[in-house]
Amino acid sequence: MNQTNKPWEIEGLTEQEYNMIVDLLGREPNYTELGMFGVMWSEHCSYKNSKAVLRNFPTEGEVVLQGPGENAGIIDIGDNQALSFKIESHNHPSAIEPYQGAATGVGGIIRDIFTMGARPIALLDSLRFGFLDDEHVKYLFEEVVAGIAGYGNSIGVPTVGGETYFSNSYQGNPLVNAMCVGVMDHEDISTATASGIGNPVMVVGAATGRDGIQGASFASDELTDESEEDRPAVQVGDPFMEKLLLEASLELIKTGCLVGIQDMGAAGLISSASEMASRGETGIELDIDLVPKREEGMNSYEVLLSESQERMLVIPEAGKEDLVEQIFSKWDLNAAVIGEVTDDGMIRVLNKGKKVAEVPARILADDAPEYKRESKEPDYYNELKSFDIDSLFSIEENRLTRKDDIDYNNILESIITSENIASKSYIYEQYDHMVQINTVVLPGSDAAVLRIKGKDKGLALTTDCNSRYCYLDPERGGEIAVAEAARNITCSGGRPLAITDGLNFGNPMKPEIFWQFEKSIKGISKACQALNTPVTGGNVSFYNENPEGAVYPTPIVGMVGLLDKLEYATDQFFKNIGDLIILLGKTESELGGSQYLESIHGHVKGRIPELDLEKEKKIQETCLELIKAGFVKSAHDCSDGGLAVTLFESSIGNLKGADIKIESNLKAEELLFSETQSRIVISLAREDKEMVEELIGDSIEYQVIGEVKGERLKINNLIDIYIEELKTKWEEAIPLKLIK
Amino acid sequence: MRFGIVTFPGSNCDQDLRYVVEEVFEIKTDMIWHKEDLENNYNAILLPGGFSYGDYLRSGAIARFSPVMDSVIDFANQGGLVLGICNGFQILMEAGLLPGAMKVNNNLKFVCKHVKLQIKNNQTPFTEKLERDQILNIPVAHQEGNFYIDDRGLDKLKVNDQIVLKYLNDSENPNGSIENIAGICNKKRNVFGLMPHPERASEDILSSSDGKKIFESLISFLKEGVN
Amino acid sequence: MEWLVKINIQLKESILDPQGQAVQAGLNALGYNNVSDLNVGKYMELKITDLTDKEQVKEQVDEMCRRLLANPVIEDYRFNIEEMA
Amino acid sequence: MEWLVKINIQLKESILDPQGQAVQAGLNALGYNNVSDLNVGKYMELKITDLTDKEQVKEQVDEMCRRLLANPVIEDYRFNIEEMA
Ligand SMILES: Nc1ncnc2c1ncn2[C@@H]1O[C@H](COP(=O)(O)OP(=O)(O)O)[C@@H](O)[C@H]1O
Ligand SMILES: [Mg+2]
Repeated sequence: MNQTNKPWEIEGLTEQEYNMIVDLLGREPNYTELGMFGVMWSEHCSYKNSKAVLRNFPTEGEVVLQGPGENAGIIDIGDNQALSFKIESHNHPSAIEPYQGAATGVGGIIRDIFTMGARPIALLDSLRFGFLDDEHVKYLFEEVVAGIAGYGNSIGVPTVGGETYFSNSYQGNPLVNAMCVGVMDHEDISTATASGIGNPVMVVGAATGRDGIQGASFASDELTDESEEDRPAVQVGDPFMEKLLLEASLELIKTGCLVGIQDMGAAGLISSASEMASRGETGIELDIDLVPKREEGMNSYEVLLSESQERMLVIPEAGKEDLVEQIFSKWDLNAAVIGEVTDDGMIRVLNKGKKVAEVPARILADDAPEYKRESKEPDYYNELKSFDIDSLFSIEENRLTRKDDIDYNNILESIITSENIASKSYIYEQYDHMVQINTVVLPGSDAAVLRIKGKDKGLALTTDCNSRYCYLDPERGGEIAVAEAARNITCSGGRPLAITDGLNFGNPMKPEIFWQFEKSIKGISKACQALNTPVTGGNVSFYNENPEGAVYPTPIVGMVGLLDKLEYATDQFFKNIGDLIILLGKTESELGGSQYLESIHGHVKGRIPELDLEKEKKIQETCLELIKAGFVKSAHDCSDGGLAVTLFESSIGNLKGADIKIESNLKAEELLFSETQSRIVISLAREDKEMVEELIGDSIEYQVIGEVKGERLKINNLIDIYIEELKTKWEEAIPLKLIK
Repeated sequence: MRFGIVTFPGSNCDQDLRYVVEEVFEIKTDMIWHKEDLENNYNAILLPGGFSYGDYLRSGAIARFSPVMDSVIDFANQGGLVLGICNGFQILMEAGLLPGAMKVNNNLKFVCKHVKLQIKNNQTPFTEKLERDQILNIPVAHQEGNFYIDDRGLDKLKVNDQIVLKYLNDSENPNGSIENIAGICNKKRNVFGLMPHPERASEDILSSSDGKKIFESLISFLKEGVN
Repeated sequence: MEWLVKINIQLKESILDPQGQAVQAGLNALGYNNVSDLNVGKYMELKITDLTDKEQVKEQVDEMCRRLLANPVIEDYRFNIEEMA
Repeated sequence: MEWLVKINIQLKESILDPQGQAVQAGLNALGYNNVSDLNVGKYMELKITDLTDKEQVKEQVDEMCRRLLANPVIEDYRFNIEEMA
């Protein structure tokens, strides 16, 4: 425990920040007020260390109805419908109590979506752990997955996709990011604004307890060995309560009686109240006595800062209090008036008739300082980049061994049974991914595809980030994350529309970390610009460090795309024997940062693949054209693990093998495992070949590389495997590692 | 024809059922809130999947006491057709309309995937459009679907031909249920409960449409009954 | 008068307990090889007010167990009633 | 010697117990309005062999609780050891 007589330190503020507060207020804040500043000016709520950099994101576009600034972004999808989506991290809570940490992360992001007036229709989760050889990592992994399942399944929102990667850098500091997507009609779009002087302010849902007090400041600190000791009371999620809250809130929004609605997430009541007031340029007066409490003897500080889950703050028009209560009581939920909207811009808090805090809402919500942290290229950057991969296999040796000695089948097997490439069915089979009966392309393919009931269109959803790339080259890694997400959407038959981002980094006070942060954002921005997929919101999670150091920079891209017709829905699996297989794009000698290097040689090194955004765009456009024309039977983005892994993954779905012959001057390793970007493997009926070639024209490079055939995957004279056997190994790789 | 679908707090497949019954089979439905009684003369009552009362305590245990259940029990006792899917099945057992109980899946985990099933009794209102031993591919999604019944109860199920649906074999059995049982009916054949979700397999755009036959059976039985 | 009630609910002995098996396997894997016969059940604590007679409390708790708290098809229960200060 | 160990595991006091809330509401709805403060926890029974000293058993059980059976972040445990006939 910190021993200090500087009250701001307990709240996680600096002396300078404390002096700013005194200046802004014109007096010293009292204990409760200082607590309010502590959470509102924490990194988690104020984005003080990231705001300036985040401004570089392209946030506008014809589809954007709501960019960053609200609980979630909103885009137009035609037919008077809109999509709300956002990603959120729950890394530190999940490190301490993995089941509840992950569960409440899911609960939080779902609330963000229905707060906007949208019905949540899908979840995705992006997870990072240390390798599964460690007992504690196994525990974290199992519990995080169970927590996501426990919450998402119960509330009835399907978890349709996500990604899971393993690396030592996440040992002890797992990343748990969840994304939620909701649909709504335009007229139901709601905002988190407090307006209308005299309108009642109501809290609805769960009673307030002492859960997770100061969770926001906790999230803004590094994990240490003591974290388990001085953690705030852990929040426990109640998906049942949230299901009721979701239904009641959407019913309430439909009545049109609401002026504003906001979920209570990090920093609880004080955060929701001050943000709503600040947006509306109004004030809010609250009475602590009126807040329904779960525990006795809670003081103002605790009530204001509690992070009890499954609560919302709603502001109906005056006179509609009864309607709100009526709807909530139908669902057996609390609804209590706790205050009202005022015209003086103040957050004023009363307790037992006494004023315990009075601070301008704007200062709390918007006037946190903004820092531009020092940034410095880390030493490892040039060193790792210049690693000479050819030194791993001299040309001479290679030529000799190429035919006989090196068993590429074994190499492929090692790669596909590595945690990163292995089947993730162990995870997604624990998630209800079909509830709501919209899931047309199930998890296991590039992007999930959902139908939109009553319309002939669909949604494609994905999250992506190769953090090995981002570590070796954060700028290009950021670009590739966006490009790959878009490629996944395209392969599934969708047009990429927009992204949300989950930016997970180490301590921003370290110049090398801040450099990673800046560069990643630069890369993401550039790719979003080029691919016309604006950023509609996201989340920043800093301080992801453990005693060994920072996590790999992990800027997760969550992308949504639209299928103009549902019939465009395409998966990655070969369909019919005799179909031709075409590689769109061309393989180069690019093994830097690859899965091959990691799995086979134990290196995370080298120059990561090039990315030419113009070329990327053309490949994607061509692929989508072909899909729309009805020629494409399967399409699969070629990425982690390279062409061999891509072909394997296309074979396993329907147990259809392939016979591949590629002319190439590349080394065998490069041909099979190089991770060159802007490549897609498609299959099509033989008789469509000419029309397909005509359609492609000379817009992009492509090559017919073989045909769907038999039950084996054969690539030149290098690979020859029996699909079913390897599929079993691939499926069992993760469960086997978990056996104690 | 009109079906009633009961919504319990925490039900989450109620709207899926409504969609399939109304949009795919064009049968009128009423959504019945669990605090109400059955008011109309329904041809069938459907209890949907989900997590009624959060599945707290035991799945279906608290929902079984929802006010609506008294009239559902009356309806069933008078021979009305009642279909319980997943959580609906669990509620029917808790309510005593079907025998047995659910334990947690053998691997203790929630499981969501398509499984192969086999029809064991096609002489019920819910399966008459199917062949005996016909194989169906329908998804399951549950954590407590490990059907248990004691030996005497099992014998009775067999003697009365109440085992309607089984998982095809041990490796298709996702939960460890006794004798691979996936769905059973009562002695009078008017109450049917099953763990798999036929409503998730009733449209061609979804991965399987094998679930359709269950609804078709029910509807055709009702139509012929009327004639 | 206030009564503190403690209730234990367990799967019947003849019924295989998947959770108990899993926990026991977990303990054995951690090296606790001398552990056996592990069962997992539920434990509840609750307060009852408004009754003065312990027999009445007992009757009520028994009824609550039979009706809701335990499932007689697979579970046994037992309970214990203490008078609170 | 054989030891019978009974372990109770419950959520710490300030931690939300959604299950307890729901069960209590269920009982209240059934008319048992005099029931309050309901908590749901876990109960385990297990056998330990190969140890002769009760203190050793105690130590082992405590360690097992900390390492696997309970989650010390949100749960408290207590246990009871009996020598078996
Ligand atoms: N990485 C980011 N990129 C773009 N916008 C961001 C990013 N991080 C946060 N934002 C935006 O900042 C606002 C505040 O975010 P946040 O604090 O995560 O919301 P919440 O209060 O729901 O947790 C949101 O509108 C969010 O979309
Ligand atoms: Mg929010």
